[in-house]
This record gives sequence, structure tokens and C-alpha cells, in this order.
Amino acid sequence: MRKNWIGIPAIMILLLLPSLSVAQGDDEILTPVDDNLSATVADNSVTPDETELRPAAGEQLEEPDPGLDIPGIVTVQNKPNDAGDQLIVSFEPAVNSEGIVTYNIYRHIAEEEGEDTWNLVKIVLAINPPEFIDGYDPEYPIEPGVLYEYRVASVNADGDEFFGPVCTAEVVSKGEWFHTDKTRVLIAGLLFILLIFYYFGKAQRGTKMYLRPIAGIEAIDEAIGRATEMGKPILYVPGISTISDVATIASITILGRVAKKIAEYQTRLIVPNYDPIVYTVAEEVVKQAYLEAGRPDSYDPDSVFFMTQSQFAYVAGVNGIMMRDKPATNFYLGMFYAESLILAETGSLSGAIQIAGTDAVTQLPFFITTCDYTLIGEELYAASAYLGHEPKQIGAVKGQDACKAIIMSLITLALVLGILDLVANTHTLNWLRDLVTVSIVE
Amino acid sequence: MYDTIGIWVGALFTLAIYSFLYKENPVYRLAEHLVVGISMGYIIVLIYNTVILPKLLEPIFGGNHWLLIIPGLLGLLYITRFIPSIAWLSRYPIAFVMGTGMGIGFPLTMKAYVLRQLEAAVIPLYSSGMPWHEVLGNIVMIFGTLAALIYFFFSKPHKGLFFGTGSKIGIWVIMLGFGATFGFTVMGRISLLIGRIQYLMGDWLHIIE
Amino acid sequence: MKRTVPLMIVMVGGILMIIQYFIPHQYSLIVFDNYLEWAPIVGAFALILGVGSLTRLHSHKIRRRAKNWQYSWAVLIPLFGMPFFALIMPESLGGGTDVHGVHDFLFMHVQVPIQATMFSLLAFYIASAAFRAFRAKSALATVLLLAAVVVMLGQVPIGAIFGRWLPETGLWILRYPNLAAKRAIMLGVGFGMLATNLKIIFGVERNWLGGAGK
Amino acid sequence: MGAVNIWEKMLNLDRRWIFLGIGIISIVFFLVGFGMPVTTTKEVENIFDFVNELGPDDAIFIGFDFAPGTQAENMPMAVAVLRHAFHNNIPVFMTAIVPLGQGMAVSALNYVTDPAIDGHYERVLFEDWADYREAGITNREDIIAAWERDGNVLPEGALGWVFEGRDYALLGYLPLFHLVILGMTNSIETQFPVDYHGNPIGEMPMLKEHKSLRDVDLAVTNAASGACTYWITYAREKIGLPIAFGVTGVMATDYYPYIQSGQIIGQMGGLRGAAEYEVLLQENGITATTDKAFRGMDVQSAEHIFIILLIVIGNIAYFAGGFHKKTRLKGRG
Repeated sequence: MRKNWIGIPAIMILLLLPSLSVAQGDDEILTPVDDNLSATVADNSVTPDETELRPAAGEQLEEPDPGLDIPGIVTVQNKPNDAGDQLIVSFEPAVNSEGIVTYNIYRHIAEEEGEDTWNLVKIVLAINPPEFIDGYDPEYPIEPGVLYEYRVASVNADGDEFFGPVCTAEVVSKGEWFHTDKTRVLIAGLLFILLIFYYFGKAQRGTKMYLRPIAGIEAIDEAIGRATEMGKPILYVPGISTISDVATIASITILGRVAKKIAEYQTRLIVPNYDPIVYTVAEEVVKQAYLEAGRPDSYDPDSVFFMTQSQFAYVAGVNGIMMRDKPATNFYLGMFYAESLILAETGSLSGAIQIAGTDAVTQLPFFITTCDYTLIGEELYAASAYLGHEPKQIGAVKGQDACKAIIMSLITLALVLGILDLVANTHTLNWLRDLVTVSIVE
Repeated sequence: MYDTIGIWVGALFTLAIYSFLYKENPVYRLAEHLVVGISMGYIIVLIYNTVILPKLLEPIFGGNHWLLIIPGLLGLLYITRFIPSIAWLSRYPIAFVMGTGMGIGFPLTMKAYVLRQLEAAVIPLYSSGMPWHEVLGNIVMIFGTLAALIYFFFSKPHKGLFFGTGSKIGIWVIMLGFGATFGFTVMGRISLLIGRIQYLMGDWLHIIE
Repeated sequence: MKRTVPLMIVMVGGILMIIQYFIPHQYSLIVFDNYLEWAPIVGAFALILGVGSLTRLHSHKIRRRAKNWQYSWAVLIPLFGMPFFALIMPESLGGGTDVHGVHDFLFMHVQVPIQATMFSLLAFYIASAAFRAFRAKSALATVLLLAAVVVMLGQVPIGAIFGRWLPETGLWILRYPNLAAKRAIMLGVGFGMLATNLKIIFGVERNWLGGAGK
Repeated sequence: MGAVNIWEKMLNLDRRWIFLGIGIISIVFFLVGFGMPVTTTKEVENIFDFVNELGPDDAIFIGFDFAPGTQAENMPMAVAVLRHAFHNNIPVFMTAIVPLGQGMAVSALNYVTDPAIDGHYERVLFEDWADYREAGITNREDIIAAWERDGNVLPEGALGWVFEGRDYALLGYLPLFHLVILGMTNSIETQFPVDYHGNPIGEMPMLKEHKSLRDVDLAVTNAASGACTYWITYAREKIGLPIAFGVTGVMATDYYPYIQSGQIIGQMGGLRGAAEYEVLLQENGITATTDKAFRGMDVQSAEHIFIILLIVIGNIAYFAGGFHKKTRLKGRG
């Protein structure tokens, strides 16, 4: 099939050009500055004579180093869902692709004059579709509201360029006020907010709500009691993440509760911190807990301290504390990474009772195998809600359960639809998939 | 010379840390305290060279980006922690970090933790040409996810056919996953040790090359 | 001032960043870009808190001659020595952050080996954890144990002795039941995070201000 | 009673014996090594075949995107690919996403060109062959011919010459590396005006032939963090540069989807992935022997068996001692 094309590029171009001028009204294409019929040759190694030979090249294949067929007009569209810094650019590839390796796309601002104002913004392989998104490159940004001109050159294996017409973009780039690809996130978010606030309200009106027991929570009091009996300190590690990590926040709430109990029992508390802000907050919370327990004078300002913000240096320090001070109970609640196992094994070597809780999925197996009690994922948050004793907190747990129920029904629906598709040869599952799919690239 | 001393120092500290495996001891204690101090000192230099200098001082004094004084002042409020009477001012920068962090987190969590996970669970059990173990896998995947979700229900007692059996299967699936993750991680952890052995026996003692 | 203003900052900041996510317009981008510029600057100053606490703790120890007080010097000297050599000392006297300075030496030949060794302790601990924890005490513990052993054997060449099915089974467990468990945990964690985000933005959860519950 | 005591002792075995066992096994198996055969997988073979097709006219990037902490896993991968490239005379650009990766690149290069090791490549520094360059000799064969004509002899045990600036360039680390990758899609020189040693890279023949990432054929990133995806987002997605991953064992499962989606041509996962590449190098006669990763696999196997034995012993003691009848179940379950 392809072979039929080889002989007639010149004719095709001749046919194409009138159609270009017809299409001009639609696409507002500027005619090239110099000459529409002959390609501009940018590379010095190609003499102008060769360019003039170009129309004949297709018919006489033996002609040495023929020029290339040039690409056609460029069409520009505004890209949706951007800040007005991108344009969708497509161009008509050369009719005769013979010898073309790539297309080089150049852009400049419409009023600018001169060869050096053109910037090479994209190289498209000849085998790829003749379309790309401009504005990706930070060196040549697109400004919103600015009118640009484009031109495309066919490039052969030697790097010689043969320019097509200069075209003015028919649109300028502009930013949008809503990202349509994020609609699903918005709907899901609103639904979630609605549900949570519904249960907040319900909780505040005093509706009694059942929450199932969590083994780790009951163990907390027991473990504090044990340390008191043994006259040994309690170590509380609030994880190695920042204060904006939800696991850290849950841990801080539990710390408040633990500290209050400890203040009542007059046991020593050690809280080494990894993050300076978490340290500040933890200190405040512990101080407050001692105040509430009525023993502000027994608060030791050195009990909550900052260690270092370097993962394994922190572990080295906590390990040292564990082996020197031999705490009777270790709490590891919060966000953890690879250090989880080092901490928990050292703690168990020192003979401590250990209670762990994290939402780090990859670290849970190590806590499960080495600690006495482990709060798995969401149980950590739920524990902080239990201990907070505030109706709204319980309401939030209820709301989360409702959301899980929705997710479960959707998965079950998918299961049913999947079976239906198998039996009845329909495509209902795809419909559901489309409904819940969010785009990866934004 | 510099490198030789460096490798000797490094090797001795490596051994100091390994000595902890036997017992906590003064050498480990020294290494432990040193690394806390050095790592923190390193972070100070790093933050100064990568944030304070190029993102705050240079733009303000070199480029007249006066607006950057706002985060600078906000950050300086942390210092009020050390002055008890106005220590509450340090809550302002914390509130800034907290609020923006939570706001950024909300849509991203909704997308990554909820919608994308849901999407991955909405799969056909069987499509043509799928080997039996993949079909079985898909079945386990869907029912496993459902059961494990039941385990995380807090507002219903784990009793009865649905919640009782469901949560039991759920914890089974979770444990199976945890066992596999544990086993899978062993390999990477052993490699870390191999790295240190290479350092001690190669770089330091030159027993192996 | 003490509580209301921080709560306002949190609410405004939180809602602004949520809305910002859905708007691709350049004005929204300006907000986000500014945040990206500001956040590290505000965060950088938090380091002062850390240095302050560390200095206070260890100078207390030295002053009180607490147990092991001598080691506190090993924290304080490099804590201030590192920045001193890196930022103040001229390069001819071992200053600067380049190779062959004091700063680089302490980092490359003390911190890096210690941290790498600390990390490699995992190889030892994972073995002892496996020994202690993997006992077939119950059906559940047996499941944990078997999954771990199958995956562990499947990964190394010696596992091939038992045939192809072993690594395949290991991979199958990792790909399906493991993924199901992780997915359920992530969904639960996700909703928990979302709820906490809301609770903090709307001031329901205010523990982080210090002072439990109130 | 006596029997129970033995079992009880076994169950409560001092953990330091286990630590000692782990330590001894890794040292012993490192020194002797019994060479368990390693079967190769498709993911690694794909990378090998891709590199094997390349030659002096092509170029590749090797990213040393890891810190010393994961050296044991990432270094052998990088070294194996580097050897392969040197064997096929493919010019290699070496970069680092993390600051410490720069030092890793230096040690990899030192290792491959170490004259004390049989099967090394003899390195010629950039300044040492400046005269030929100024004389306009930039073709690889011409450089070697001129170089050997002037009395330089390839030492015994060396597999060939490598000329800095012709066969490799050590670019090193720059902050915000994702932007650097993006910038290199236009020009490598604007991002790295000089190399790690301060040599102007504009004068390097390999740079004159490969001005931007568009003129490069493959990037192999050896990474210990998610930073490896920078290469996909900024190079693969933008200009279609083929990417291969070398990642740590723990990360490996996370990146299988990238293979399925065709975004990466292959992946070396952990020590095992590196060992596979070493086996492929040996099988194809590119190196005479396998290297550290292959030897590490013996340690790996031995340790896994040791841990499994521990588990088995623990369980035998647990049941033989009758503890399953009386011990209260700890924790959940």
C-alpha cells in the first residue's frame, strides 16, 4: 500500500495547498512569511539548489539528498483543566513521510520578529501521532492570554530541517475555575463531609452509640499499673513523623490519656521525640495531663525531649534508653518506618510489655510479631476516639463505619455485576468501573 | 591518608554498634550520643544551606522578595516557646503547618486511599484466557477485602453470621498478608547486613575484594 | 488570642487548601506555589525548638552530674561543632562542607557507617523475631508462619529445590490475599485520616494545641 | 521434668546465640561461597538484551540514585550494567538523584577500573588524552590507535581501555533532580556545564554526539526510593526515553505495574536481580566470573535456611515440651 504513495508526493502537495487556503477561514492560519510552496532550509549543509529540486524528488528517487516533504497546518486548542499554561497543539504531518525522522515544533509570541525568537518546544517522532501538549517545558513556558505562532519542520536523519507554514494559534491559553477530572473526588469528599457531620449532630444530641472493645486499649491501663508496681519508667514513642500526620495526632491524644494515668500513679515517663513540632505539642499535652491529674509539681521537664531528626540516629538513642533505663512498658504509637522492628525487638529483649499501634501497613507485621498488643491501622485512630470520651469523636467513628459500608456495597455490586457480565455477556461492570475511576495524571 | 583514617574510624564505629547486640556498653553509648549530636548538627547545616539561605535570605536581600518575611516571622514565633509568658504565640506557626497540611491531605487521601483502592477492587472475577490461579486470586482478593473491612467495623459487635464470621475471615486474610510481608522483607534486611560485611571485610580489612 | 486565633488559622488554611485542589486556575496556582515556598521556611525554624530541647536536656545532665553525664558532651560538641566547621570556619582550617573537611569527615565516616550499621541490625532482629513469634500457637499464628516461610524460601535460589510452585505460591500470596488485607487496611485508614482532617479543620479535635480535650 | 527443661531452655534461647549464628553465617558464606545456581527472569533478561543491542553510537544513563545504606543491593546492579556498557563500548553518563549517590558512582567506577582486579577496564583520565582530542581525534578506534601508537600498552588482565569523556562521563548530583532530568531533555550541558571533576563536558566527544536525553537510548536508575519514578515522569513520559529500574528487594513488588504498562523495559529487584544480571554477563562471555551479588545470594540462601531452621526448632520445642497445652495465648487471635 505504502509503495503507491512514493511516486506522487508532489501531486499530493499541490492538491493539499488549495485545500489549505480553503480551510484558512476556519482555522485562522497565517500564510508563511516567505513562501508557502518551497520549504525553508535551516541547515547550512543543504544548499538552496537542492530545495528547489524537491518537488521532483518523489518522482526520481535516485536524486541525491532530496529535500523532505513539509508538514501542514498547525491547530491549537486551549487545554482544559489547567492554569492557562498549556495548549494542545496538533499539526498535519507531511503527506509523504519518506525520509522524515522527526518533526521539530517551534513557537514564538505572535508579534515577535526575527529568526532567533523561535524556540524549539517539542520534537515529535515521525512514527508518533502529530499532537502534543505545549507548555510542559519550564524553559519555554506559555503565558495565559498570550497569542503564539507555531511552525513545524520535517527533519531528516542528518538533522536538516524543512519548514512548513507559520500558523497563528486560533486561541490563547486560559485557566479554568474547576478541574473536571476531579469531580469524583469532590462528590466523594462532599458525601463524606455530609455523613460525618450527620453523625456529629447525632452524637451531640446524645444518641447512645455502641463501639466494640479493642484489646489494646484495655491493655494500656494494665501496662501502666505494671510499671508502677515494678517501680520502673514508661517509654512512649510517638512515631517518627510530623504533626500533620494523622497517626501522630492520634498518638498525641493517647499520650495525653496515658500521661494523666501516669501522673496519678507517680510513675516516671520518658518521651523521646523525632520531630521538633511534635516534641512541642507532646510537651504541652503531658504538662496539661499532670495539671489535670492535680500533680503539676511532679512533672519533670526533662521527661519529654527532642532527640534528633535522623531516623537511625534516633533509633540508636531510643535503643540506648531502653537498655539503660529498662522501662517496664513501651508504647510505640504513631507513624513508623523500617525502625519499627529494631525498636520492638530491643524492647522485648529488655523485658518490657509492649503496646504498638500504627497505620503504616508495611510495618504492622513486625509489630504484630514482636509486641504484646498491636492496634492495626484504623484501630489506632479509634483508640484515640475511645480515650477522648467526646461524643463527636465517637460520632466520627460511626460516620467512618457508614463510609466503609458504602464501599463494601459498591464492591459487592461489582461482584454481582461481574457475574452478570459472565453469565449474560453484558458489560455492566465497565459502567461501574468508569463511575469510580479517577484519573492518574492531573 | 584521609580515606584510610576515615575507613578505620567508620569500621570502629560499625563494630561499636554491633557490640550492642551483645550488651549495652560504654563504647555503644559513645557512638549513640555522637551520632545524635552529629546528625542534628548535619541537619542544621543542611537546612541552612538548602532552605534558610537560598529560599529566605537570598531572595529577600538579593531579590527583594519582601513577601517572604511573613513565613520568616511566622517561623521565628517558634522561639517564643522559650519565653513562658508568650509561649502561646508558638501555636501560630504550628496552626499554619497543621491547617494547610490537613487541607492538602483531604482530597489526596480521598483519592489515593479511598477512590483508587475502590477502583482496584472493582474487577471482573474472570475474563477469557485467565489461568485458574488468577481467577482464584481475584475471588480471594474481593472476598478478602470485604472480610477484612468487616474486621474494621467498630460500631457493631463481632458476633453473628455476618459480622462474626466475616471479621474472623478478615483477620485470617490480614494475618496471611502480614506473614507474607514479613517473609518478603527478610531478604532486603539480610542484604543490609551483607553490605556491612562487605564494608568490614573489603574496604577495611581487604580480605575480600 | 491564645486559642481562637490558631483555630482560625487552621480552619482558613485547611479550607483554602481543599478548595485550591479543585481549581486549576492560575490564581489558585499562585496560592499553592506560595504555600510550597513558605512551608519549608516555617518548618525550618522548628529546628530551633529541637536544638533548644537537646541543649537544655544535656546541659541539665551535665550540671546535675546525672548518670552518664559525660556522654552529654558527645552530643553537645558535635551539635554545635558541625555548623561551626561547616559555616564559620575557613576552608583552610578544615571548614566548609566539601570533601576532606571536618564536617564531611564526621558525616561520611561517623554518621553514615553508624546509621548503615543501625539499619543492618534488622538482619539480626528479624531472625530473632521470627524465632520467637512464629510458633504454631493457634490456627491464626500458623497461617502467619506458613505464609512467611513460603515467601522466604521462594525468594532464594535454594527454594528452587522444591520446584517452581514454591516461588509461585509465594508470589500468589503477595499478590492476592496480601493485597486484599492491605487494601482493607488502607480503606479504613483512609476514612480515619479524612475524619481526622475534618475534625482538626473544624476544631473538633484540638489536642495538638496542648491541653487534652478542652 | 528434665526433658521439659531442655525444651524450655530451647524456647527461651538467649537471643545472642541467634545473633552470633547470623553473623557467623554471613561471614563464612561470604568467604567460601558454594555457588547455588541462579535462574534468570524475564524482567532482568529484557534489560540485558536491550543493553546488548547497543553499541558505540548509542549512549546510556546509569543513575546512582542510592545512598551507602543500600549499597549492598544497588551497587552490584549498577556495576553489572556499567561493565556491560564498557564491554560493548557504549558511552555511559553517570548521575545521582541523592547527594551521596555521587560517591557511589565514584566507587563503582573505581571498582570496575581497579588495576588489581582481573577483568578490569583500564581508565584514561580526561586530561591524559587531551592532546589527541585537540588534534581532532574523537572516534573511539582512532583514539585507541593513537594512544597505543604512543607506547601505551593495555596491561595484562585488562579487558580494554575506557576514556573519560569518550566512554564515560561522571556528571554527579544536582539538587531538585526531577527538574534536572526535565532540563536534560533539551540539553545535558546546560544542566551540567562541568562534570564531577570539573572537566568541561562541552569538550567531551560523547557529549557532542549526545547533546540531550533525546539522543540517549536508555536510562537505568538504581534507586532505593521512589525517586526512580522521576525518570518515568520526566524522561519517559516526555520524550519516550526507555527506562530500566534497579530497585531494592523491598520495593520490587511495588513497581511490577510499571512493567505491565510498558513504562519500564525491565527491573532488577534487590540482590537477586543483580545476581541475575551477573549470571547473564557471565553466560554471554562478557565477564569471566560472577561478582558480589551472586556471592551475596549464597549468604542470602544460607540465612533464609537458618531462619527457617530456627522457626522449625522453635516449633518442635514448643510442641515437644507440651507448651501448646498450657500457655495462654498472647495478644489477639
